[in-house]
Amino acid sequence: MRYLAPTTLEDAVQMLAEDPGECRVLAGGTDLLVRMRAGMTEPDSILDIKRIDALREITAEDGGWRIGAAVSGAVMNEHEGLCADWPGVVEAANLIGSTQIQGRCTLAGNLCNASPAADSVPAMVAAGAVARIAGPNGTRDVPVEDVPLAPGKTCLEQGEFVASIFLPRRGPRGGDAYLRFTPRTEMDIAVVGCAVSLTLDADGICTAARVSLGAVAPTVILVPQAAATLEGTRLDEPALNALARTCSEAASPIADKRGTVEFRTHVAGVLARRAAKIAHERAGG
Amino acid sequence: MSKIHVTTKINGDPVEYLCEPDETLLDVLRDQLGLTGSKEGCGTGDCGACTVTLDGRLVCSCLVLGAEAEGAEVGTIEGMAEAEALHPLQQKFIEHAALQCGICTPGILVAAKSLLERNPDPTEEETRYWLAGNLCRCTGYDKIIRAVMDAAADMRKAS
Amino acid sequence: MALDSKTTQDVMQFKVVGTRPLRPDGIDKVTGRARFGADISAPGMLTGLVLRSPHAHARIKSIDTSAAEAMEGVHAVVTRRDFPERDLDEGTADVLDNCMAGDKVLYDGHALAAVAASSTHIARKALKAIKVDYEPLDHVTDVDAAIQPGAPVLHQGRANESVPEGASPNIMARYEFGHGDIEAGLAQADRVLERSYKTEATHQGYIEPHACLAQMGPDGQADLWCCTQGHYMVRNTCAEILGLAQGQLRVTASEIGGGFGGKTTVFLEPVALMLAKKTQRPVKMVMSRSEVLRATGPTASSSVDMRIGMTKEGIITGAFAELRYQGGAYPGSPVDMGAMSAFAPYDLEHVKTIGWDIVTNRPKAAAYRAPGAPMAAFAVESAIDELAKGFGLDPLEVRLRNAAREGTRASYGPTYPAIGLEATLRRAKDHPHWSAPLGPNQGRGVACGFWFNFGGDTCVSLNVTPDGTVTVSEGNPDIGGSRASMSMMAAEELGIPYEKVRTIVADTGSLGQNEVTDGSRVTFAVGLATIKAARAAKAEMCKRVAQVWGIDEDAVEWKDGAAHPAGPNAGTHPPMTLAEIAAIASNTGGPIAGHCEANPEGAGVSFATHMVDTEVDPDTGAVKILRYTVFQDAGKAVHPAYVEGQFQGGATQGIGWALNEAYIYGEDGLLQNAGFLDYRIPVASDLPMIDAVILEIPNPGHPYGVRGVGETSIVPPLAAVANAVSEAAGVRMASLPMSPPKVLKAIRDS
Amino acid sequence: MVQVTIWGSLSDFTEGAREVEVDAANLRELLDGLAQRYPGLKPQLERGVSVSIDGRIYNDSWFQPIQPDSEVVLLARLKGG
Repeated sequence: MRYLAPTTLEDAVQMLAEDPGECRVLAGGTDLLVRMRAGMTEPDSILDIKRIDALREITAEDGGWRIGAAVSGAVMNEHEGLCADWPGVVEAANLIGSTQIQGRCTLAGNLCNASPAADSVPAMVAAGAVARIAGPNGTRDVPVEDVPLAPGKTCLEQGEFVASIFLPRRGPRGGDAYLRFTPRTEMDIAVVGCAVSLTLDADGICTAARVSLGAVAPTVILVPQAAATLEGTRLDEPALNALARTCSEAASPIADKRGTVEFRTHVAGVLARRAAKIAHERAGG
Repeated sequence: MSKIHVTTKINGDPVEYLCEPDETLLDVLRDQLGLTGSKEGCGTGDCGACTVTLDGRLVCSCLVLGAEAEGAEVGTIEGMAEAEALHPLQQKFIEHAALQCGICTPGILVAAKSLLERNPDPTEEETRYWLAGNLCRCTGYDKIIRAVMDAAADMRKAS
Repeated sequence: MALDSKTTQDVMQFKVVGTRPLRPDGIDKVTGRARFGADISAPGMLTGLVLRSPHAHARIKSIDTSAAEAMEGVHAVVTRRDFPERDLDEGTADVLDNCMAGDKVLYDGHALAAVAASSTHIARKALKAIKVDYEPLDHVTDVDAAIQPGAPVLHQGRANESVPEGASPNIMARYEFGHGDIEAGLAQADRVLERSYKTEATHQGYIEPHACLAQMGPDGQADLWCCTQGHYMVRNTCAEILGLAQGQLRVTASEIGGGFGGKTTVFLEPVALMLAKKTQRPVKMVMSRSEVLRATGPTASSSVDMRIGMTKEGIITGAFAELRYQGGAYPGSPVDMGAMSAFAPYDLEHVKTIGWDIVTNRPKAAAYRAPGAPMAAFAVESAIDELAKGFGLDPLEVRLRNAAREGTRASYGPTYPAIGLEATLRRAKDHPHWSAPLGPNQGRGVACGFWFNFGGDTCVSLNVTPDGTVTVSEGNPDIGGSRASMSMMAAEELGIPYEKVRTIVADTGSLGQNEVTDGSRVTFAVGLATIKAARAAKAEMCKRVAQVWGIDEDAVEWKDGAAHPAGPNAGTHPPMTLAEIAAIASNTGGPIAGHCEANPEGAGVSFATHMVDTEVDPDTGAVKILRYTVFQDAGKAVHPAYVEGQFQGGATQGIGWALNEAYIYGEDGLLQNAGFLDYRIPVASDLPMIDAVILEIPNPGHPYGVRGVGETSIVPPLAAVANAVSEAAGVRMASLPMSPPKVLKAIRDS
Repeated sequence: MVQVTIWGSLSDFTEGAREVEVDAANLRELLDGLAQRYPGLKPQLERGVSVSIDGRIYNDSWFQPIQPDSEVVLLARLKGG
């Protein structure tokens, strides 16, 4: 096995393209190293992207924020501007594992792991985040919801990796929130996750919303019909009831060791209602 | 598989070692450098017994490659006391009987120290959440939380 | 060993016992210096790894190790064939079969081969190169399914004589306890509650995986370093399995990173010794967490049917429980302990329990803190709670009305001496927790618990050094601060400061046989032996001083750390301190020591009452523990901080068992949650502070009145939490764990 | 003679009696006497039992004295964690 640690994006792309065997990109390593240890993956090379300065930064761009693929949850949590604009995304990232995991885990890694239960992904989807994918043919931008295709599978082509995540301009009277359900208060995988991002007009009417659900389908899903239940409303009880019902209807979960179909379906609605209220409050509603 | 040469700093001391590309920092610390204070309880980042700091950040050393420590500063439990002087947290852990078997203690101390460096006056809830990644099976956490809060109070008075 | 006929506890004014000194191993443990099982290495050491079954149940048709053995860096491969054919007793034969499968693998994770190689990498590759031809067999993992007609059979003809003809071949033993006439008792009740209860298997969950380092010479002399609750047990078991002389195998116990019963047997040790024998090199073996969960001792899962009758005044008129425990793939679930302890807290005229020991395709159950009792108490205490609340009665008052006292005939037979149950109940009733207000969706639960405690073989050697300090050598691994307690008891007896005594855990070459650190026995039994060793040293010192003063031995008495002249014929002599006596030991007959080798019996039983407040989220079924108080009788708390620690730790393990911990098996019979992510032990943010109230009702069987405290604390919490959740959720929860999906379903179905 | 209470499932081997009498002045004599008088109890006695004598529990001590009026109860061999 080889350990590669390029210092520029160009080198990283070239190394990945030229690697003769299976090469795995190492960002925080909190998934990859666990998988390697369990024998679930035996890469020939590991490409550590943390020595690429550009990927370790959070930079302002077009009123939004570009978050490098090697930026850890802990670093995001300490970034005031990001926390002010996208508290739901930061909170979601901070729900990934323990304080120790926070020191390592990244949005890009959480996305590329392609788990339907990934905590940060619903929040990114609700936020309308876009992944910038680097590869031998240059870079391309893909909405986050289009990156995971199935559990453990992404749209990344051979030689490609996610270099950064872009969170768009928040704008005034906007708010987002992410909630997940876990049996323990910490150190757990989401049994259900839900993120809501919304914008209000000056009268407090919701003008735009995005709602996404985690762990209720093979991938994190964007639920436009749930967003529609909020748009044009003040998030009053009937709207929240409709939101909850729509989210439960949109859920098509499996039963596994972490939860039953019935539980996940019901709790998807419960979390949606609760997350919407938090997002609403954050938007000044 | 050829080994990688790593130059790093551990508890302030310059250290060089050779490691396999897939060897974890925890294995390097324990098996090569004799720093067995960091423990392996799970190998998957779920128990916190291997907690160290990497450039000041709290990490599970079982989820860091030895190669990643190149040019970094690593802090382990072995570097917590200064000569004969225990860190206030170490002293309080003994005074409060905050350990029974003691296997989780090094990881919890490293994590608690990091908490108090960032937040000298944490609430009980903040302390509990910060330490949620450090499993203890003996104590029910009660005396651990009390020891951390008490150490924080003493350190605030001293500073 | 004869017990002390007169106890000193009533008249004794303790100076050291009851204080909270710093533990002797504290600095080592906060600095990372303490050496646990995996922390030692040896020159030329090889790494040993185990190949484990990927099947729940399969016949091993063949194992081909040739490719693995041919690999560069592989020094040995062992399978069951390498172990000598010996005439082992049934229990030890099962232990061997569990360490290294014979003709069948009986559960997912069952060991069937092991390799020793020059690196972990190579050892891993070698495991993959071992070719095993399995014939998969049908499997069963559920305790009730295992006794259905047609269920897959693990062992033919292993049932003992207690099992009736025609019973399921997966039933290994039957137990029945109790007295009176159940039907007559139930007939007197105003209500008879019939309900079934289930609990899932849980793991002890110690944070330190099993680890050992073995070496063996061609002369059969061997050394083993390991983390265990009993290195003498390890020595004896390994010697028997391998055909070694016990005296030739020296076992040294490392610091132990938790055990809770799970390290009272062997898993790796005989295998490591066999690899060391074959390679003539030191071999180190360390389990991964997934190996720990797949292949080391969980406790039994249980299924209990209960019939219990109560008058509207809250008097229990009759109580019957039928308990089915699966103990994994071998006989020996703790159902006998469950059946004996179930109704132990109550004074019952008509009581009966039946216990069935059942095998399934799961790892061999190991002891877990008060083995067998928590599941039984869950059923009993839930039922009493439901009846009490149904009559509108105060659940603490109902327990007081039925509480066992001195003179009560216990449900398991004997008549109780002085016991502390009533005291814990009264203290609970008077505690502010009991009268604190509750909010919406909140509930309060109480439950009682009982445990036997025992003694067992114990050796202590106490040596006085030339400068007048004292060393105590004992043979029981220190799991929760027992070295501090031993030093305290030695200091108390000798009348010297605690700091002058250092206690160590000696290897098997240094002392005689010692029972395992289990049964809450250490502070009781090793403490007793320490006191006796100190008394022997005192007697010797008095003898020496009598010689110096030229008076009779009995004219010298020991007080406050010095020999004093006593009685009319003693004359006047300035007292001689321990240090002064030690300094002239060479001149008065040589080194001074006291020792005690004994099998202390008469450990006192112990009772506890737990109280807990919970809040249930009615929309998600999530349960939050808001407040928790433990009331337990410690006899005499030697080091109260570590007694509190036992109470808090036991309560927390019980909370985990009640809420989220469970072995989850798939249809394929494979364990689905062999890691700390999905085997969910409580984390710091799940819990409030755990208040510990120590009661001291002296145990007449111990000079200071000490009772074991380690185990009782895990008995009540399952039911206490269930009673609180049931109240908060408005629906009775009779199946553990009370995971959110289960609680939510119960709420929505109610 | 000492009266010994045995647990329910052992009464299959004592002609149904839950209380049996054995001539014994100590624990060893008690266990030997039981095995002799009720051979069906032997397998269980060999696997191990604990014995409560006047409310105190004994596992091994052969020469623990037993008085004729002692309360003696046979228990399943205690286990611990």
